Amino acid sequence: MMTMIILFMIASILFAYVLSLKEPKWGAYATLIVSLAGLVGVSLLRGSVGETVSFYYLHFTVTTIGWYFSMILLTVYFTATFFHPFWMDQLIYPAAYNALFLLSLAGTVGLFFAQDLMTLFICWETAVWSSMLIVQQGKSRQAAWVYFVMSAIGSMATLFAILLTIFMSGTTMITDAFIYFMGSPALGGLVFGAFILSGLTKMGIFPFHVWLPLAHGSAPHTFSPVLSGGLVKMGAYIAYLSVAVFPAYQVFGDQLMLQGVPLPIYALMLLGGVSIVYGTLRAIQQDDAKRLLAYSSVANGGYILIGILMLDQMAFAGGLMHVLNHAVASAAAFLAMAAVAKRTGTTKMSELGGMIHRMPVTYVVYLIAIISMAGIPPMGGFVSKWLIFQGLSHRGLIFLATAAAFGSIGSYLYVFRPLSAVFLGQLAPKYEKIKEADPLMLIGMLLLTAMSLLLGIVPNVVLRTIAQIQIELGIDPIMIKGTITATQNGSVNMLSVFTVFGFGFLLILILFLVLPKSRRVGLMDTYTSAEFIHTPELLHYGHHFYAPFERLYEKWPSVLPLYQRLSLKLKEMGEWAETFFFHAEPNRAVFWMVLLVILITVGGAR
Amino acid sequence: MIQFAGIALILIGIYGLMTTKHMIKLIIALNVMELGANIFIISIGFVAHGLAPIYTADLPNQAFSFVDPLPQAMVLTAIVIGFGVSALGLVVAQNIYKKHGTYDLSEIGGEE
Amino acid sequence: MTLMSFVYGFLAILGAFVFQTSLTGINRKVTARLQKRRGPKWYQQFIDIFKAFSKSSITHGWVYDFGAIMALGGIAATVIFIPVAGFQSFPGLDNIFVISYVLAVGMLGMAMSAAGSGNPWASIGVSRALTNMLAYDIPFMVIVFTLIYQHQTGSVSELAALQQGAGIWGWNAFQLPLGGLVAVIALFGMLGKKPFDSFIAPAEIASGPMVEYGGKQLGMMFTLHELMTFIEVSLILNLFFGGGETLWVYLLKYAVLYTFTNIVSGVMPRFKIDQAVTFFYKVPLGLALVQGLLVIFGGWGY
Amino acid sequence: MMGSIIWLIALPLLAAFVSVVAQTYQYGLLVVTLLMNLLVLFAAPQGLTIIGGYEPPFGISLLFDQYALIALLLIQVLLLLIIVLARPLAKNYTPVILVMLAGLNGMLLTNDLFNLFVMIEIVSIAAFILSTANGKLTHTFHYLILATVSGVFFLLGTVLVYAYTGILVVQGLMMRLASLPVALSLIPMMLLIFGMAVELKLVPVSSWAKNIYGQANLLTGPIFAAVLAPAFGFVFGRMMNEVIVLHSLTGYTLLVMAISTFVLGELAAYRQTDLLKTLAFSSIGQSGLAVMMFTLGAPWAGILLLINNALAKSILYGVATGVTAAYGNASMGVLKGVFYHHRLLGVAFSLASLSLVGIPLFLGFFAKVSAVMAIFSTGLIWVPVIILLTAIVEGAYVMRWLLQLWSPAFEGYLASKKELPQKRNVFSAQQILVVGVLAVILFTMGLMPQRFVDALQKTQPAMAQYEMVGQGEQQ
Repeated sequence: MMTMIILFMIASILFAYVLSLKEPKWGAYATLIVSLAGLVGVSLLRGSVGETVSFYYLHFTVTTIGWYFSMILLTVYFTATFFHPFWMDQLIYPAAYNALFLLSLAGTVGLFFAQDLMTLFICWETAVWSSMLIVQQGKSRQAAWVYFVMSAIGSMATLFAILLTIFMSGTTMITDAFIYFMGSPALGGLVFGAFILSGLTKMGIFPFHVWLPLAHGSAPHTFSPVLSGGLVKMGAYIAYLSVAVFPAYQVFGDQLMLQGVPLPIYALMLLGGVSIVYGTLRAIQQDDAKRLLAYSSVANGGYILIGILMLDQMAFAGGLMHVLNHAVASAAAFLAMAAVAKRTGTTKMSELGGMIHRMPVTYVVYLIAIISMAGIPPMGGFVSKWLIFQGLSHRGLIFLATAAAFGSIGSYLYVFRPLSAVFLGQLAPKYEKIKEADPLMLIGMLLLTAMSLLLGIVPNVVLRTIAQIQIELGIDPIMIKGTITATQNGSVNMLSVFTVFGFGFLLILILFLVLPKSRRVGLMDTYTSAEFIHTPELLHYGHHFYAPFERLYEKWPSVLPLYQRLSLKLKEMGEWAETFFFHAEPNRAVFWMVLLVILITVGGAR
Repeated sequence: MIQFAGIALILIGIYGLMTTKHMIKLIIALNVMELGANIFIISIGFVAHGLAPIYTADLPNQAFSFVDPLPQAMVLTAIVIGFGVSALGLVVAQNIYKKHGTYDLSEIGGEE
Repeated sequence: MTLMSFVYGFLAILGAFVFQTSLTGINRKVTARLQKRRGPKWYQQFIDIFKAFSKSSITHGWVYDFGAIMALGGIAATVIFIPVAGFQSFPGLDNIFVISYVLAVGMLGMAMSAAGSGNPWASIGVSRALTNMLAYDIPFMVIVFTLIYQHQTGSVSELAALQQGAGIWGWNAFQLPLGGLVAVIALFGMLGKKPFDSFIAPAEIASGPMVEYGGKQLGMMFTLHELMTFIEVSLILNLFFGGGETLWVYLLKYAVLYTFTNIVSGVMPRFKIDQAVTFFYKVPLGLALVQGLLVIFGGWGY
Repeated sequence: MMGSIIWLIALPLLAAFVSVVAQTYQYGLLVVTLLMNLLVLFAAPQGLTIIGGYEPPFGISLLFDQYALIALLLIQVLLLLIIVLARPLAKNYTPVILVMLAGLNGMLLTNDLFNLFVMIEIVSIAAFILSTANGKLTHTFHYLILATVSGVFFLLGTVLVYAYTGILVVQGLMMRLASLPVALSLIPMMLLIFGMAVELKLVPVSSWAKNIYGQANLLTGPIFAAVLAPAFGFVFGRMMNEVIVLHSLTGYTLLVMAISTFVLGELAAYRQTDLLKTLAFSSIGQSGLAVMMFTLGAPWAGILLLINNALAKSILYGVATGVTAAYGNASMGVLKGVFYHHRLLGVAFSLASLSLVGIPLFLGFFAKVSAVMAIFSTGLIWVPVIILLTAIVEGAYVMRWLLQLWSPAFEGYLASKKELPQKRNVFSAQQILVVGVLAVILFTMGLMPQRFVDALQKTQPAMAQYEMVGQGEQQ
């Protein structure tokens, strides 16, 4: 089965490429069919956990966690492909786009099923560079470049850790190799820190987040959902490996413990907390909807990191589930923005408005997505955030809990921003004529919407898999009884919550219908304090939505300039080297050579 | 003694290479350096009161007092190579002169 | 989950509405007395609401109505979750996070409906309301985290029950005085009472999110406001003032707490919205963190 | 008749003389010679070939083993492809290329230290002449002076080795030298190292490479970067295996030189805005990495790096010089988006640059991994850190170029066909085919790295005794 999937993937990459050369649209449909086939194929692997297959120098094995992550990724990839046929004319290399899309898909799936460390790294890098080449077909080359460089920082650290591990332990198997560090906290700390770095960069954890808004904001609209919903989650898998497979809690067992968390892990969690706060604050500031969503990915990456690093009954389950919830919600939100951009040509919130009157289904998709993203019941995002909160308050990690609370409430602010500025408010006359997104696109988006809703109402479907992962890791599994999700310090029945919510809604709906019917008036027919304004754009509140709040931190330094300065410093060092050592004068080189000869001779004579 | 002469010549050559930017002078300095190296090599094979390394009838009387022939062979080759390089260097220098009207590298401006 | 649960739920909504609306009416009189006025009749609030319901109204599109329904529906559902004197229509759904997040559905619906009206004043009001929420909720959440850590339960009714039986000193407000103070300050923010009422600010942004409402939508917003007040005051009551052993004790405590906020509010000036944020992040958040650290690392409260 | 390895040197020399006379058939002669050399490579038996009947240590002998085979094969194949690629230019330089080929083959085969010096000088002189094809004579002069000075150093080193040991046979010379007192062996070793440093482009004597590589044309670029550079690398590898005894002083100096070459070369490449200059500094850096590997006693990693670099650079230089010639300039602004018109060249270029950086699925990755693994076994954990940090810089500039070359779009906008540069003719179909063949070779090697690495690990000469830096003096 596994072999078939791998061969199918490789064949389909070539097939999609050749087909796209002939006619880009066919290639786009090919990506749709291929990713659907991949989704079906991988979902069939659920039963064959433990099966291994070697493909040349790559070794794969089916694990529950790998299956779980692959399903998430494939879902996101699959739904994004619904948009492909409509975007082929915007790309200058459509064939390359389709082929690289499938290559990155193969890379990510391979990553989750990797059995040995080399396979892990190879798949990781393949996914990175292929997605980088896709990002460059969007609006910005700089963004693709920053994406690659930041990823490279993480990848190289991880490569270092992997090679050191292989060298030290003598085995490449992921499950066996890390055991070596049980007795050596110093070396283990080095490997742990280096290994998780690629996960941190990929998830956009605080000082490494700079690529994320750039890349997500300027990637082709069809690929931003994959970046945010899919590829970022590769980082979560690395975080999982470095805390669950790498015996981090045992290795750091004799370190300073803070509420049961060893200091190195706590430090990483704090970084996650900083990401939550930072991502939230920056998201509130953005004017471009995609950049806003990108910063929200930074914040949500923080939740996932904290959750996974807790490695306990509640927050760990929450972290893993949040991977899915955020993937689904974020992909849906990005896709909705893509649909808007397809019709209007922009994602700038200050230029849009009133889209709900032209694209109501897209609006609903976005609404459900942000409800889930903000962690409001009855959508999936609530369950995972709730589990993380319960876990944090159980351990008494108060600073992280503060950050989590801030990110949670802050998310109301930023997710409401596009809702209000893009979909609600005044409709500009220039968008008077636009139509609802194409039905094919709507199918893709509505699939995700349905998933968000289902995850919120019956989260136990997913939590069952997570509980199994927890059992495999030997930690207390999350408790599931029917529709009740229970933890040590609280339980929730999402189906009941949904029912009660529906009941309340129904009551009020009846009340509303019983009361006298309202008269429909235009949007411009509003109370304006006796001012007469006839331009809808002027009546649209889209600029600096949270101006008073933004003013409080607008002068805070940004991180990107630090990296720019570093890059400049490197260039200066290069210039320095060029002047000193690569100067086009024979005399200097002779001087250096003679100087060294004399130094060595003198040194040797001593 | 002769070794020191060789080393001195090498050092003089290096001094020239480090200080001048005149192409002809650079080639001269290079030649001085090579000369020094050659003298040094010869000195390696030198045996006081040694004979030419040719087997003759009265060989048994002078056993173990040959001059080592190998360094001489090396020097011959090295001289030829040095000659080739100098010739090439001079041609290059002359062509540069034709193009730029000067032998001084600093006047041509090495960068671009 | 039986049919009776739904009936009880409906009665809870109705009861909360009647009780809180009467209390609002009484408090309008109290405020008036503070300002040396006579004030309206105690049932004036009912009159206002039912008058609004009966009037003809306008709508700015489906999301304007849908948002209002979603807001009031969400808030009504939240009322059902609130344990009143230990009684719950649906047992087991009173997790503190569930309550505070279901509350957000109502908030979101209201914001959506207001922004959907196309009136920029409404949007400004919404932006201020959300900012205000970001300000007061963080210190409150920190205290909630502390409570859950201390008692190892997230259930509101259990937390309330744990305080009972030891008299006044058993209340969390006295067990954790800093936390209690923070919670009361946060309550002012939640209720939009002065000094944290800038999102309504009738003088500058024409009564905030509500600016565009009239007729039945306005009536629904009034109802929503009453129910929301009930939820918020009940939450603080249950978490910090021991809830109530019986319904009457509960309602009495409730009335005292609400009237207290109203009286204090009556003599307060108003923060600008960014001042409110700065204030909440300086004083209450600091106090909450100190309280939390004392509980977690200092073992206070065990 | 063809069974002797000596034909590898004799044939090109003969052809060189003939080519001077028979001017019309020059190019054909070159191709035929290379093809015959390939035949000889496969026909000749491995082992020691003694010339003129003098047993070593008295006569000159040629050592043809697995190591030499790989080096020779690489060089014949690459040179063949390069002269087909740069046919119009190669025609004018046929005798020089033939002499250079003889010198290269001799350099890789010879088992005599002085003979090695002679061959290096022959190759150097040929390289000087070849570099005049760039049309920048001052740079040739610069190169000439430096290479000759280092040649003198090499000669002195050779002579001192002879003076102390009495033999010049490369194979096993290390054993003799190791038994010398440090005070004696230090200076000849140092002189030999500096004798090679210029051709290896080691800092601080690599200044010539910037301009020779940086203003190369379709002929000189690939030949310098893909033929000469690996050839000298292989020779250095042989020297490290068989001759040079590293003391802690020379060892650390060499290591520091190699590391700084790698780091500074890549940093200088990072700031370039000229494609050819970037590639020039990248060549300098890569050479430093390979030298590092040989220094630390990991020849197979060094060989892998050399092969990867040679193949990648042949493509990169081929495409870069071709595109530069067609579009008039190698600057970022001019070459923006050119690959839109030249898809196949672009794909080959991308493949080569990904492999150069060491990105998985390509040969360069396995080279880099074996390099790092080899260094771990020496116990120097900080060296891989430097290598991997520098690899980030390397990846950064290579990717910057790739992105610019592929995308004609302005920053902040989607690409549209309006911004594309005017299409110019870069390569004929035949030349594109050559680039394609090179790319296929590189890609195929990346597909079967394990087999390849295994084969390379066998090439370590059995008698080789590595001297680890930091493992103390060998008296």
